[in-house]
Amino acid sequence: MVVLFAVGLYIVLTSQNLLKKIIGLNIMETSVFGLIVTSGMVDGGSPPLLGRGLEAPYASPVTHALVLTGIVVALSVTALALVLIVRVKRECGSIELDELLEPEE
Amino acid sequence: MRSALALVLVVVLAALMMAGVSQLPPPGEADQAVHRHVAANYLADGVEEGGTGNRVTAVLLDYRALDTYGEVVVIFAALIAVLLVRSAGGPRTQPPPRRVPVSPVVDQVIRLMTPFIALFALFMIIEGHVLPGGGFQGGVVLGALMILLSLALGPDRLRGALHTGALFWLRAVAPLAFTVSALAGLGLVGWWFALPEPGWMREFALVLLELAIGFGGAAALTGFFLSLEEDIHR
Amino acid sequence: MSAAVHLLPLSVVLPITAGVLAPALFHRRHNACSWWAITAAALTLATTLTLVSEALDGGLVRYPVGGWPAPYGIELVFDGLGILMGSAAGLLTLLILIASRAFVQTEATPQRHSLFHGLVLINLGGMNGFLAASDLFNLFVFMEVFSISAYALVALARGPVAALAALKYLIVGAVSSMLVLLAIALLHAQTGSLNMSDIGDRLAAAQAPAAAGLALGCLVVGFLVKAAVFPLHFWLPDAHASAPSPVSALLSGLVVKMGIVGLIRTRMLFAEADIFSLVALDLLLVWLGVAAIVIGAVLAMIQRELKLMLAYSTVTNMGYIALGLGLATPAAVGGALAHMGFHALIKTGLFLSAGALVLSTGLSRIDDLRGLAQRMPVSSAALTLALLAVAGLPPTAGFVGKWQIALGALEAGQPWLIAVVMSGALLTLAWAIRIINSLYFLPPARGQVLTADEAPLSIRAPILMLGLVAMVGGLAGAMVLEWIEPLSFRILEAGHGH
Amino acid sequence: MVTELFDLRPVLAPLVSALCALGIVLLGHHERWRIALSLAAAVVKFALVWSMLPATLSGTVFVFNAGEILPGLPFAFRVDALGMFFALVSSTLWVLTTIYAIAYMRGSHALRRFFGFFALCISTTVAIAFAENLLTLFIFYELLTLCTYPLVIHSGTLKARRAGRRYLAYTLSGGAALLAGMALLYHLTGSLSLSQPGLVDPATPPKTLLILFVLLIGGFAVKAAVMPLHAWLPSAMVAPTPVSALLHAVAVVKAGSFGLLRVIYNVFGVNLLASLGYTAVLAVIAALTIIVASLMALRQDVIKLRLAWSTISQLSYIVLAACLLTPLAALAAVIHIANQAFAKITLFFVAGAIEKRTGKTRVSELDGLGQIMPWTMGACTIACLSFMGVPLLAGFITKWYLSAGALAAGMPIYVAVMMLSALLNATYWLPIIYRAYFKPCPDPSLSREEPEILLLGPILACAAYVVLLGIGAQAPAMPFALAESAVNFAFGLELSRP
Repeated sequence: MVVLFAVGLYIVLTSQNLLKKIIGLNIMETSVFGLIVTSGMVDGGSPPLLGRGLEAPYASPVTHALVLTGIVVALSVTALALVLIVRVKRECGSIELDELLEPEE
Repeated sequence: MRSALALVLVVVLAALMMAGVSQLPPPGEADQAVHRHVAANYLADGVEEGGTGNRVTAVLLDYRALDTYGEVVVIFAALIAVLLVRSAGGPRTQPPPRRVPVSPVVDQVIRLMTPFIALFALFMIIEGHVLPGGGFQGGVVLGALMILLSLALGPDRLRGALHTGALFWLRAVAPLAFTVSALAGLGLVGWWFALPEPGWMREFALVLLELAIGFGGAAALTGFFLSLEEDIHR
Repeated sequence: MSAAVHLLPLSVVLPITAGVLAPALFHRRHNACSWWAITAAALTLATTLTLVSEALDGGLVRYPVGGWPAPYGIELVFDGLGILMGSAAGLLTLLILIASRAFVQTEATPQRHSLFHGLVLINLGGMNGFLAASDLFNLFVFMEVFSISAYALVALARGPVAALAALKYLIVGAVSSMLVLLAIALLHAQTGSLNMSDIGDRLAAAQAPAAAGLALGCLVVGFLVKAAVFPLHFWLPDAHASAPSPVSALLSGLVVKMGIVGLIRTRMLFAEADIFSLVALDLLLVWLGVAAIVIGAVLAMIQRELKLMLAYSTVTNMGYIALGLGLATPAAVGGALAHMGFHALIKTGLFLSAGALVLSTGLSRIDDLRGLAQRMPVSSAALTLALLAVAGLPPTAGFVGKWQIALGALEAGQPWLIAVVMSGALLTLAWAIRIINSLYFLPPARGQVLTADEAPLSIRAPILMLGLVAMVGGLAGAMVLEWIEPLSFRILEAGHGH
Repeated sequence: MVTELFDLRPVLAPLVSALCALGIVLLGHHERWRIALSLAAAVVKFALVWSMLPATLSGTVFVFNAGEILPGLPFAFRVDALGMFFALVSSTLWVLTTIYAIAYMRGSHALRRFFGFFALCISTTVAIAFAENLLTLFIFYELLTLCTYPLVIHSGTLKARRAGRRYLAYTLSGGAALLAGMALLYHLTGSLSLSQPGLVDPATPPKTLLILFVLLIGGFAVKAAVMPLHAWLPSAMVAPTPVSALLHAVAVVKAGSFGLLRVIYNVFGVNLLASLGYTAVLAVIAALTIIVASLMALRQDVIKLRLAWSTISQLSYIVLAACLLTPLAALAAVIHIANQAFAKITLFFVAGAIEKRTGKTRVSELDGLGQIMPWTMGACTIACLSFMGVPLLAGFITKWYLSAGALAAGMPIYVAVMMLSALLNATYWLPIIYRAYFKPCPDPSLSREEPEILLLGPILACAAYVVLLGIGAQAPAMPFALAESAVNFAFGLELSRP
């Protein structure tokens, strides 16, 4: 999980292309979600479904709920980022950071 | 030079995190903190209080209803943000895009599969509180279906089919449904976001919420796709 | 448990529902939408104020959501921070909405009005929720609510600059959110619960100091980014300068303060757990504060654009607040909290009046705005009042915070900090005078005659009110400070009488 | 003996001219209103201040408390003897200066702004005089700086703006030092009140006392133009004459020296300072300033610059007298505030009249003016003689008491300094008189004709007052008695004078 987080962060920091930055961001997000879910896992445990004849030990439902919400949040941020990238592409012609920064400096 | 600096920073951070994470209780053991405390309580409550088999849905919609409310608001905010931020409107500069060249085979398969996918999505949403599944997952499947359809039939026909006014209401259905149920909770049980007493009322409320979240999610996904698609071709 | 308790979730749900309904109801009738938004904001303010009166005499207002008690369900708590920042958020969002009636016409195309108002209301709901959250994950969710609306609002303005600035803000914001989420994961893995005070009690039992340390580190860095404290502030100037003025007022005045609120919540959590002493954290805050004050002021001085100067001045004032918190003496923390409230007020006045000038002249560089006072007397007067306040002259609202932090520095035995506080004030005054100079005393440059006419009443009324309140705010200093007294003590000991 | 009496007048006096300033700004564009308002305000203020004189003489002290701005710091006014003295001098002179300004400024630009700030300026001066604690004093001290800034750069030329910037730089950094000192004082003693002869408790460690002394004195010294910090005064001469008259004879400079007296007598208290010995150092600095400034005045050919340098040296008289810490010297210090004010303002009026009437601004051009403007030059001669310390004139009394005080303090060296400065004064005042009377007027076109009555009136009034002060020192209604009671209060002893 940690390695994944580090890789994602590295991409976000160094990549020139805005799209790659967003992909890096997503990698980081998945690594955090991975950590949350695994922390709630139980060896040989069954999904927390009562009344279906599955017995304890159950995996912790709280972590699953957290991840669900987290994924939705990550999705929305990424969607907004993509739309912004499309807008930058249309209005500046390119999404390479170094080209973009020239005209401004 | 910049990348070297970034590399050093990331390596240092990774080392720190490794030290931190390694101290965590090893995953997989049944008796460590995560399970004992809050989770155990949710599990122990069992069917009679939670009213649902799927404890995850119980946690989502009952114990931590505010989180899910926040989440639904986030999705909605992202949707209207996308609409707000989209590059300026104005007429299409290029001619209407010819459809993405989809081979007839794929086209037929999509048309064939549509009803089944829709059914499966609905099943996931409705049965969410018993079997694994639930509002969001169902919503995503439904959204994916919409995108497939627009690929097959071409976005304009899809967009035409949904009257713009209705589109807005459809998008707002999820947060509104939640607010209504929260108010209902206040009215009936005396606390915001509380679910009515167990029994058929709670089942009904849960299904209602799941449906709302499902359609809200689907509307959001289609909204994202349509505006992106429209921008790219503009 | 009087009925007023039920108002707490209302203060969160009401603005959000109004925000959600706005695009649906009004995507055709545009100006009706702004009235809808203004009424919704006014109602939220009323709810918050009743809550404030309830909290002032009744102490903490607790609300278990959905009926489930604390560690299992989510609990909303309305404490000192809620009083201070909740009322500020409600009042200022209302004023910003009133002022934005004129701004939005020019900035956004008609059909986007309803979207703009929707997002602003959702932002307000998100902030109210963030202030009341005492559950860590709930804090994160509401943080995302108001962050996403903030990212979008920055990108409202046309043109590539705004889009790029919004994207930069988004990426940095998303990274900081991920850090916070990582910290939540770590804390949850160790203690199993998400309620902050509950985590605090159980953290010691978990005997995992390195993991707790890492969680603290992630939380602090995450919130420092959101609060734009010095080294992590680079996203702020572009975002605030390119955003339309009411949005930058919202951002500088309120959203940035939420980062500080997050920092306070983290400090309270870890102080309660007291696994390791927080001296390192305080020292970090002090040094970051000092750096922010000096560098923010210096950068503000060399700017040519009016709104960029105001953006850098936000960095300076955030530095003051961080410094006050870092000193961790009752006076300093009281000063920091007072400054949070007062600075929100002043900065909104500053950005709105500056926006009024930029809106009617279309020019944003200081040299182009020369001699504008004759053409736009009211907005220039409001801007001058707000500038004097941000510089922290005695009777103004800005003075209270600086005075208390200087006293706190003495109490903490660091007299050299007073020099920093004073130099910050002097540098701010330097660039403030530069603006006033060009507005009032310099003849229009290159003889171009400024044809700008005075801003419409819907802008002039709020900015004049903000200017006057900022100018005289200092006189209410004693009252506000003793209002905050219990809160600063609670923050310091993270009082076990939670 | 001191009975505290609650009264509204101490607030009304500054309030009156503040309201007048507001009135002028609002409806000042037509001249009739502007003159009427300024004159009315001047007279009302004059009457208010004088109405309080008999009560203060008999020992009752008027107090007005408007509640606390910051914990432990009320916004309050207190009319004690020293405050009354300063207010008396400034309000009397303000009436004369307004009359003079109306005549002098007729026809120049932006008069509405000029008179507005002019009135505001004097209201802050009187408020400083009546301030009960250092915080209220500091509020109006900073406001004074901001009100005089537009007056200094009134002409709007580049030179004026640069002078204004330098003026601001000096005075605001002085203000910052003062604020730091106040913070330290509040930290040590918990209050900033000026109502008792000594606030600081002698037990505090000497090192902090030294820092406190340097900060407070440094803050006020800037405005009192003590040598190292005086550079702003000559450059501020670029302002129109009534402004430099008001600035350098009544308002700004005197506020600085008044503040110094407050710090020495009310904050530290005489006996504490005697034990500490810091004032000896300050006395040396003041003496040096007197000598060097007089030498500089010699070299200046432009009348106004010569007056400026002479002001610097005169002000250090007050500082020197205060630092000798003996009752007699203290009396000299307080009296000199009035003597210097009246004499210096006469000279400024004369310089203004000459410039207005004949366009001459340099000393070398003054030949033969005695014939052309006998009355004006007559007043000028009286003022110059008074500076030189000729008996029967105001200047003599200060020198007399100062030397007596110096002897009492066992420092004869300062008597020598007095003599040397009298000599130096002679060297730079006599040439003016000599040129005016004993040199034929080179320019025949100038007919014998006095400047218009509105200018001449104030000149003669001031000159007459200088003479009156000189002769009638012991007369009952004269400010002398007031000075005595101020000194008694400071030294806490009963002077045997009836």
